[in-house]
Amino acid sequence: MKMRRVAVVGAGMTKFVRRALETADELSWQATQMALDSCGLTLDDIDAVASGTAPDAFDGVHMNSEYLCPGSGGWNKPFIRCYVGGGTGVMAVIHGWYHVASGLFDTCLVVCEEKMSSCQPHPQGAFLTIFDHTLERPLGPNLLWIFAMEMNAYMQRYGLSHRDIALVTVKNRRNAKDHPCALLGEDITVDDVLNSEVMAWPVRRLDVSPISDGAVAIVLASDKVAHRLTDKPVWIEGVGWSLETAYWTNRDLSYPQQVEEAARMAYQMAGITEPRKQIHIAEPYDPFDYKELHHLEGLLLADKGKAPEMTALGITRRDGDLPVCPSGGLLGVGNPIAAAGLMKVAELFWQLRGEAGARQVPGNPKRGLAQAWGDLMQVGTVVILGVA
Amino acid sequence: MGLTERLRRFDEAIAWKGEIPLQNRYTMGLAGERFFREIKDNARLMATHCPQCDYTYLPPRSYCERCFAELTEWVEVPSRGTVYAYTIVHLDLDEHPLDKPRLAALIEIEGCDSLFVHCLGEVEPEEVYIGMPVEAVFQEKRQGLITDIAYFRPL
Amino acid sequence: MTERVAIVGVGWYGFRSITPEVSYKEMMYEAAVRAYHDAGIDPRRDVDSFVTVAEDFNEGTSIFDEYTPDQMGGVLRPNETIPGEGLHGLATAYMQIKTGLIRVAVVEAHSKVSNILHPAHILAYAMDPVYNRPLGLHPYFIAGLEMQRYLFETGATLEQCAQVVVKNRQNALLNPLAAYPAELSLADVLDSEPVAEPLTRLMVAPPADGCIVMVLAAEEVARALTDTPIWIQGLGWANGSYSLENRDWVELDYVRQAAEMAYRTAGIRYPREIIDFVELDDAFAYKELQHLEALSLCRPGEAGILTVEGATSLDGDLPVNPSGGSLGCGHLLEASGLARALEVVLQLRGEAGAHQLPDVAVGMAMGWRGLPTTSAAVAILARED
Amino acid sequence: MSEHIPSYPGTPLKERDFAEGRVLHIWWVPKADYAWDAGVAIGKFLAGLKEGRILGITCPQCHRVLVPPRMVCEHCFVPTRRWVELPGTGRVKTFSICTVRWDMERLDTPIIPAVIALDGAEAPTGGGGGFMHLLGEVEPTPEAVRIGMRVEAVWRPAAERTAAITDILYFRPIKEG
Repeated sequence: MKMRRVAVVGAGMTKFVRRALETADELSWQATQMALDSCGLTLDDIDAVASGTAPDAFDGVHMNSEYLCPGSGGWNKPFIRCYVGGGTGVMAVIHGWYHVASGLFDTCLVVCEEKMSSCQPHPQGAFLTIFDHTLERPLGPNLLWIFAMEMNAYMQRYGLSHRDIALVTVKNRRNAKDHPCALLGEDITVDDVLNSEVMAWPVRRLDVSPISDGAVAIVLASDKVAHRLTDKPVWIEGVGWSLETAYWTNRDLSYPQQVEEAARMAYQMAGITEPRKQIHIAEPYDPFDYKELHHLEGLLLADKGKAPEMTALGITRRDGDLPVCPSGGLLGVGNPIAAAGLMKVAELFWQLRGEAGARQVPGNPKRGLAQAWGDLMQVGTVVILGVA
Repeated sequence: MGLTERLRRFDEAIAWKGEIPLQNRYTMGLAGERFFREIKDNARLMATHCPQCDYTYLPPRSYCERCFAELTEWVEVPSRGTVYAYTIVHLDLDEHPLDKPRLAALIEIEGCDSLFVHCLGEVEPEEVYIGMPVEAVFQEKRQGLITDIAYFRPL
Repeated sequence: MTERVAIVGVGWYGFRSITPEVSYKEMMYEAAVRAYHDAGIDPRRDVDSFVTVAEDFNEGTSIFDEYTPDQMGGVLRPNETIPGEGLHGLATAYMQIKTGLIRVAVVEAHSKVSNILHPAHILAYAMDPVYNRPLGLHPYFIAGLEMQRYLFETGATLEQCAQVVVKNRQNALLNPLAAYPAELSLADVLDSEPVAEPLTRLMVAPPADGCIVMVLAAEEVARALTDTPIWIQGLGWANGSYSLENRDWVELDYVRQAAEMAYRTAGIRYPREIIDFVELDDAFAYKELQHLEALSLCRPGEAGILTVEGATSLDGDLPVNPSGGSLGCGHLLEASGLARALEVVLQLRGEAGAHQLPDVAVGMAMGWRGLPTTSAAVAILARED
Repeated sequence: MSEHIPSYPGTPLKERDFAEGRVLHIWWVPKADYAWDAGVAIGKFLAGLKEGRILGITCPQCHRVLVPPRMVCEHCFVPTRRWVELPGTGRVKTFSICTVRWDMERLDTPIIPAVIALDGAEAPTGGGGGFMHLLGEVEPTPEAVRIGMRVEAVWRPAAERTAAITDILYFRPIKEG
């Protein structure tokens, strides 16, 4: 069956900041307004809105999408929020994709927002309650635990050193220097990472992306409308999503199987048979440095256990054979959860149109992949974008 | 096939208790910051106006939810209006009956398209009616919060 | 891409005021097994996508979507959670199938509201944190205000609102799923304790636990699976203004928009002539009247009169909430709209039992997300001609 | 964008803007208390813990012993049956040494969360049973703790147990030999 084609035609974002003056709703409006302006549309031109935001505990509003609806352009429109934890930012694009691909709508806004600074005493506190209420929360867990345990399992399995992994933080923070919205663009060294304080061994402070506030929005349009709006539509060629069991303690944590499932689904839809040749830019989810590596492997863009080597060889640098997180990623730009995932899709949009300015990947890239991940190490969400 | 085993006795049913232990700190936002400063410092209500939709927002919005325009036109509006709807609330948030029921109201403020949400005071429930003129009573000590308005009372 | 979409399986658990005998996972599993059996499918083999509807603070868990796949049979498959009304979940699965990428999708929504110890505090947490929440009012105040203005604008009466309660709880007497069947008088309703006047206690739909699962399939698959597909003829959903200050308190523009979209997608010009019965949101008694009017099934101010005349009763011209609605079945939080749709499916299949309506071909389900939202969704379902 | 857009919105604040009154703000504490029904599987598991027993349940199709127990095998989607008592020994599947609390307050003494793969719950199909708990009676250093290390449950005294996961105080290394 031939599917209806859907393009990204506009994008906008706020700065990612540690704590914003704007309300969560105002942040959404700022990003959405910019996305509309970027393709010359007004709210009247929008048929529907797909919203994404991660746990309500951050913004501090129950049924948070209702609160965010006006700022997301949802006044008097069909409006649905989707939610798969950290995977939400990319899932929202998939969510928006089927609004248009279904034939029900010709245009759809995708808006993701997170205001983590509303959550006190520390936004990490929200993560206590992602654990099973009866069997895990009484142990007083935090999010670092599961990342640290997954990182440890990954390192042990392939005999990786922390030094191999820290290169990711160094690369992404350097890339972020060229991103006008970045929170942490700077030059640091591997030793800076290795000498930063231990949070939950093996995780150190600089292995982790920063808590942030921010919003991102993109505009999707059907084939017909997209051609009317722009001569540079960026097509959604493939989508995939998958969710692993919640019984994470029963799983092999050294490999993200759910990311592979999502990637295979997206590759199949996009007709991609050799991802390493056919994907020109990758924006895998990098809330922690090892996650970028883990995900490159799950996306079949690196052999199992070999992503660190790719990184060390410079292949994943912005001017390498497979630029990875040229935006600066979550580690460099910041991590307002759902917004950070959508930022990756916005980055591909700009890169594939050749509009990424100082961050532009050389060589006219034609196809890119964005991926997010979340929950108790369960979610894989993948979107493949391409230009003709 | 559903569950192959079920609880047989009441004492087998366990409920595990817990909470979401959080607190939140909210900023007032771009428009809210100015709105609450005006209440705090000057005991007056400021609204924003959307020229395109000819709609005046109170509390003010930094953007128009209808057309998405940035709203930069601020107008002072009177702190009085008329009751659009009211209700006598008998429960507190713990679902306990209130000793003294509270009067909540939607108030049409002159010059505004929004309806202001607040409580009524200095009036008995049976005296309130739709269309009743009311005015805001500001607290003496104000912190920049919506509760700096103590209530609205009959004019 | 133009293939039709049908509901080919339904399952449920509950509805009861408390369900201490099962965890939420076990409750979902029971409903899912029933739905898969009904559809004749194996979720591990036959389902392409799982859509669950849930809200973190209703569950007491952040990122609740984590805990959805196992008991649905969805592990390592596409799963997505919609924090919305149950019918938003239905719309999501519908859109997925319409793309052609997904052939069979499952929708789930549930309520374990009995596990929430301070429900009013949770609802209050949904209000604007700066402008409204600090007033510390029980969120029912919003319903009290809306009801009072509705009565003022339309001339509807307290007795008409009370009649909705009497009717729906009476309908529930015939529905084994219902948690709150009762034989009440108008005086019982009117004299019950006031909560946010003019709203009284019995005009508020009491909460219930329960779960609904539905299996949706593309036309070709649907025909292979069942002789009684229930077609999704039209769908619509819309939001109004979130803010209490700027919303339309009388017209319910969001319900009107959702209905218009549903009628448009179903190709219906004169809904009253096509729709045989309606299951709609009655979280508060006056809402049934207000929603009937906003759905353009009668004129403003007419719904109460029709109710008192019996037009919306089981044997009336346009039966409304034959299941008993939320007033009779219990309010299932975000699963409420899917509970309404479940009743529509059972009626259209002729499987509604003691409260079966004769000769029904097209039914409508409508859901509202409840206080303090302006978010509604509508589905128009039909049996094979 | 990027090259076309001169400036981006978003107004950063500093923590001291709040402390020094430069930005208005309001606090709220949600009253979010719950009593979650444990149901059949977890109810029985908790009751077992009170008696000092760790219970798993078997999938009749893939023959895994599932811990934590559940009434459906998520891979086979068949109801589980046959409860099994496990010996309370196992190996460390992975671990961390954590120096901060859930709200990011620093801890005086690091704690060692770990995933314990329990003996008797590791089925031939892989991915058997086990749960997260803490390690004790071991130095909180990466040198002293290792993946694969054999451990055993240390129970709270019977009279103090409350049918909770914390009825197990922690797991400690089994002295070899």
